[in-house]
Amino acid sequence: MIRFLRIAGKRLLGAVPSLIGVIIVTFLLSHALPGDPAVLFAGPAADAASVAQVRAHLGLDHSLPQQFLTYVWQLAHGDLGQSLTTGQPVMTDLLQRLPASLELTLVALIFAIGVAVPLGIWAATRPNSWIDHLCRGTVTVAAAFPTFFIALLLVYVFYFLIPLAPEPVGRLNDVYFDAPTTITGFYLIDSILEGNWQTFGGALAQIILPAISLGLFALAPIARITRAAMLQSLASDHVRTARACGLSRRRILITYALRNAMLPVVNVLGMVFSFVLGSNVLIEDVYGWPGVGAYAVKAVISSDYAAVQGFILMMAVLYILLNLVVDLLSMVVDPRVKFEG
Amino acid sequence: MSAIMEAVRLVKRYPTGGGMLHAVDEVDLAIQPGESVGLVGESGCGKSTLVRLLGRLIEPTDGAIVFEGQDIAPVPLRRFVHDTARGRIQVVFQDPTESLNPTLTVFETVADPIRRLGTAGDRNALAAQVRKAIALVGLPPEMETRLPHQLSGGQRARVGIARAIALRPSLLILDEPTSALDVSVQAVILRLLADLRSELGMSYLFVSHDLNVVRLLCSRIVVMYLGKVVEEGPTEALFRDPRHPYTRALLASIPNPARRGQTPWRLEGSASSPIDPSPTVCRFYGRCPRQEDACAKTMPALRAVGSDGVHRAACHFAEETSA
Amino acid sequence: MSAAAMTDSVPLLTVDDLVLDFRTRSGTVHVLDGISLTLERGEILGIVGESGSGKSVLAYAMMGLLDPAARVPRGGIRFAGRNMLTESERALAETRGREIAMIFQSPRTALNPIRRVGTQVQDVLLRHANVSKKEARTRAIEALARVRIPDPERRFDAYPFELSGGLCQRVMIAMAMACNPYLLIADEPTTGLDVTTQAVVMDLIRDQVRSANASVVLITHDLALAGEYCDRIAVIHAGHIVEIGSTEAMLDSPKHPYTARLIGATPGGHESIDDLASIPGSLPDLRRDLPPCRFIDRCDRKLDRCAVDPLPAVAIGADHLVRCWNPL
Amino acid sequence: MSDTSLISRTRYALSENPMTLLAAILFALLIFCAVFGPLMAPYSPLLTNEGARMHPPSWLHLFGTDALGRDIFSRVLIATRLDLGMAISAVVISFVIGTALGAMAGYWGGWVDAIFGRVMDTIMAFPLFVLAMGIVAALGNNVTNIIIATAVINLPFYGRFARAEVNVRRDLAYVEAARMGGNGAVRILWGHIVRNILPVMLVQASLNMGWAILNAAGLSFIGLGVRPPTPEWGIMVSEGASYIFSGEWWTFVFPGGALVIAVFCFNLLGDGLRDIVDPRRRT
Repeated sequence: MIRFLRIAGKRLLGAVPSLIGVIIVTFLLSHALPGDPAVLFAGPAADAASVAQVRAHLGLDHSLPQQFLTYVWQLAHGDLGQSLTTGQPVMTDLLQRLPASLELTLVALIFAIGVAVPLGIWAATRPNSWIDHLCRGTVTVAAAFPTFFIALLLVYVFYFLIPLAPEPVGRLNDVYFDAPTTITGFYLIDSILEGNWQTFGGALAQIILPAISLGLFALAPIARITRAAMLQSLASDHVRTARACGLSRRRILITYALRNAMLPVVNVLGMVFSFVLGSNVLIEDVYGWPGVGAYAVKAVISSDYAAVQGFILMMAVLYILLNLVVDLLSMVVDPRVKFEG
Repeated sequence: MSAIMEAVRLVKRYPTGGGMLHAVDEVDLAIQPGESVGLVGESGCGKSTLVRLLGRLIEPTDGAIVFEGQDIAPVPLRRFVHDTARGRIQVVFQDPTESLNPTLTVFETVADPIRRLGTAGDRNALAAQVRKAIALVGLPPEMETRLPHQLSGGQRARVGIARAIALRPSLLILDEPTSALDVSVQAVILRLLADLRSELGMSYLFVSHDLNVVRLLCSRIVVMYLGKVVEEGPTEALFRDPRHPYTRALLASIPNPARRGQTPWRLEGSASSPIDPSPTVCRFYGRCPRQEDACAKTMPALRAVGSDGVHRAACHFAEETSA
Repeated sequence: MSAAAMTDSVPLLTVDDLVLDFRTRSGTVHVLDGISLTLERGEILGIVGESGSGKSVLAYAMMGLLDPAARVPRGGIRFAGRNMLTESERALAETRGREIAMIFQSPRTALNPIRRVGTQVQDVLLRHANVSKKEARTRAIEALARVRIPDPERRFDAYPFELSGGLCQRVMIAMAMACNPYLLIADEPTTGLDVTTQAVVMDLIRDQVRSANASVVLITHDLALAGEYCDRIAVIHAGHIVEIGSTEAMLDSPKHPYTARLIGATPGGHESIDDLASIPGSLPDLRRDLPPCRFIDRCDRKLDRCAVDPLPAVAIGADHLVRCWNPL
Repeated sequence: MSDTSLISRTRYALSENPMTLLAAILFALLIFCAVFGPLMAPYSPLLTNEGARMHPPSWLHLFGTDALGRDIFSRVLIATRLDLGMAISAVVISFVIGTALGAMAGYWGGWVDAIFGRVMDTIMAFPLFVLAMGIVAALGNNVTNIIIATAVINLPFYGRFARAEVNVRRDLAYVEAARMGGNGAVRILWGHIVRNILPVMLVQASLNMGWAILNAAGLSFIGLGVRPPTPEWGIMVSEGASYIFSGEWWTFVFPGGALVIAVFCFNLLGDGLRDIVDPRRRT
């Protein structure tokens, strides 16, 4: 356990360079690129004097390293600047919307893992059977659908054509339901904690379609790697040993094959996270989801720089944290990682 | 007679997380012209590192490598690659499958070193040299256009040898050249190597874990243990009268039907760590059947044990002949 | 099999005229053909052959661990009253690890890399020995101690990557011998190990099975190794057992030209490189239609009938059988 | 790889997985559309027609018309060149730069590798689509910048792959043998290592194409890069999305479908190529 904590600490430190890199890149994206942010901030109608004023106000008249230090100083104080569109601090805006996006992302991931891992195992235990081909075909097709397109299709089919799903108006249709009091910020969890099953049902109904839209693309990588890892594991020398020792089929399949196959699966989760987090941007708007993704899209269109920058930074930090979790998870699964670390 | 290749206090250390790994530790080794020297030791004893040092594939940490009268150790690898000496020291690698570029034909494989280092002028001269090398290792000419995956294990081994002798090196280092082959093929390759040596007058440094193979091919044997040479001497003397306990254990471990049912003393456990080993403790301490105080206090030096002066061992009790 | 090899009791293992093919995309591979042998209790039998001779497949067949692509058109394997080729997977699983066990080459990969080695021994005991978890642990530690693993309580919790190859092979032996099986099949157990470690591991295998009065089938390419440790040796060439007999008889007066060549090509026991014999040619392509004698293309003693008549089984002495029309 | 074995492996891969053949046909079709699309389109993609707004699919307008009365079939057809062009350019850029940098980092190691690793880590520290969005937002809203952004986020993909492949080969016996034979670093890297990993890298590129298409289309969908009225699949889906609740499905289904087919084709093609080039990696 102490060893685990020590290595966890080491990994946490290992994320620091990534964090520094991320901060530098977000800074460069706004400060060191062609185009004058002052002109943008001042708006299209501004004259030279007000542009200069804005420039001084934003500190853009200082040297680049100086601007960077100011930027880091502000970050350290949780200051991501002001949003032009909402007029609020970007930090406030993002924190307000983050739970919605996180909830959606996590539900999508659970959906993807919950479907893809069993599918992959199933296919691996019957390689080259029709089941295997069907699985492979299905996930290949699923992977070809752009997230935003699948989102539209699902709304069209399950709301417009066959009204099974509720109106895509965000996390909860406030005509019928009241939002649960904020405890975790996740409606599904908060409503359970409150014991408000009606709200839970309402929130669940709202989240199903967007979660499927987000998770569908992730099915393919997870299912494929599960299948491949499981096949490799089943064909490995140590599973042969387990069979030669007469261990039961169940024990061989679960303790000897599956546990070993989970390693590569855990490793692709990082990539899947990257995708699912990024795709929030594409589908939140379609479902009227009040998350950071929709916020970022609006900010991009209205050239709200501070907001875009804050969003990118927040997503990167989130992603680094998620990867850290993946890392720790793989340590739990594989003792070898601990010793290499 | 001056040695064709002489390593003087050759050292290779690698930095690792826990300290310096002493892969090769102050090794002296001389190979005379036309001589065939066997190098044996367990895996991890540093024999592969020594091969790479002498073959000039890695830079030594310290020491000299005198080849044909010149110290080539100070020449950086980057420059040595184009040196004329490069062609005169060649290595035949262990796994004949891994040592051939899968996309090159037999002809291209053998022609590569001639193109880079040889003197072949035009296309025809090059082809003639390649064909000569291919013929020398006993491959039929129609194999020229084959790719490695179309060859048998024995044929691949022959291609590897043809590539190494194409430049007529004076020293050929053979790194376990037959360990991946079946006995029937091994026998053929060993005989081929013996023939090539007398035909081309090369010196051999023959690395193997199989003492029986070394015995057949080499006139002198060097035994390594944990980065150090622990015993060296003429093959017959070493087999008849091993002076270092490790050599004895090694000889006693060779499978031998005549010993059926017996259980001689076995060398158990594994070697101590090669990372920052104590300079004052015998490397074999801890595994040796007779460890005495002296073994933990001073590192035994390699010294002559026989009257001939060529049989040398690094053990405090090397003078006591085995029963 | 010669009648003399049979004792009063039923042999522990009988392979009777076994024919085994692999169906592959490039045709049917005739891996084994007419394999017959018996194994008595307490006996160590070496099966020696070059790579591709079918010796490992024979070992797997004995365990009932055949690839799904394998077909057995003829013959059978009986072990302790069971037909290893026709029993259900469930029944075979009961037998494996309890009555018949196997160890493999490259012991590091043969052990589960992310499971503690002691737990892997414990798994076998829990499965077959009908003991509590705690008891299984105690017995697993005992098993590790029996194979002379130093400090077995501590090593119980080690992972394979923390142990040397030699120690991993000892763990494998401990696993295999944990339930005192009647038969241990060792498939090239020392390939990749240092020669000193090889000697230790082989001694250990021999001593373990001797004390348990178990039998061993040792699969190896090294005739000298088989010679040191086996009571009897079977030489296999391209899916045929060409000669089988007591170790002395096989090594001192080999009857099959292939055995003789094999002995001649083994580096030990020769004074000069010029004495080292070679075996011309290579194993035949087992996908083709093969002549009755599969050594015919490599043989310098072949007769006309070798290409026509089915292989004979010539008994020489009490316990020595050669399948050749023109034995030495 | 000999010709015979390549042919036999191709035949094997095709018989084993007939979808690869379908992919090859689709690929040919896509390339044909990209090259000849503008010549074949029945209408001008920008031609608005007040009298033919929101017509459902018919023989006159195979895919119907949009809110401005433009022929969706012509627009989808003509967009092929732009969508594939963006993806292919991005993949080529990241393939060439990524492979070169990765191979050098893998071969030389040391500080070259350390810097390379840091840069790749930094790119990978972002959710990739978010980074692409940021790059286009910062560099400016045009097609070139979509290509640059897509190339940048794909860079680690090739870089790391090439690095790993070179790294395992750098000390292989045949590479050491090449060193013994007097080959310098550049010759070894190119002639003996990269040439051997090129087929596998190309498979990666074809697997990556689908993703690059999705990425470029995704950026247009949220309003970055390509601007209306340029015909582009992502933007057309985005425009059609407004009519989802009035049931005019053809406005987004056809351009979306084109995207699906293109991505599906490249994914299948990559799988098939992998089966041929590198059967071990098959998943």
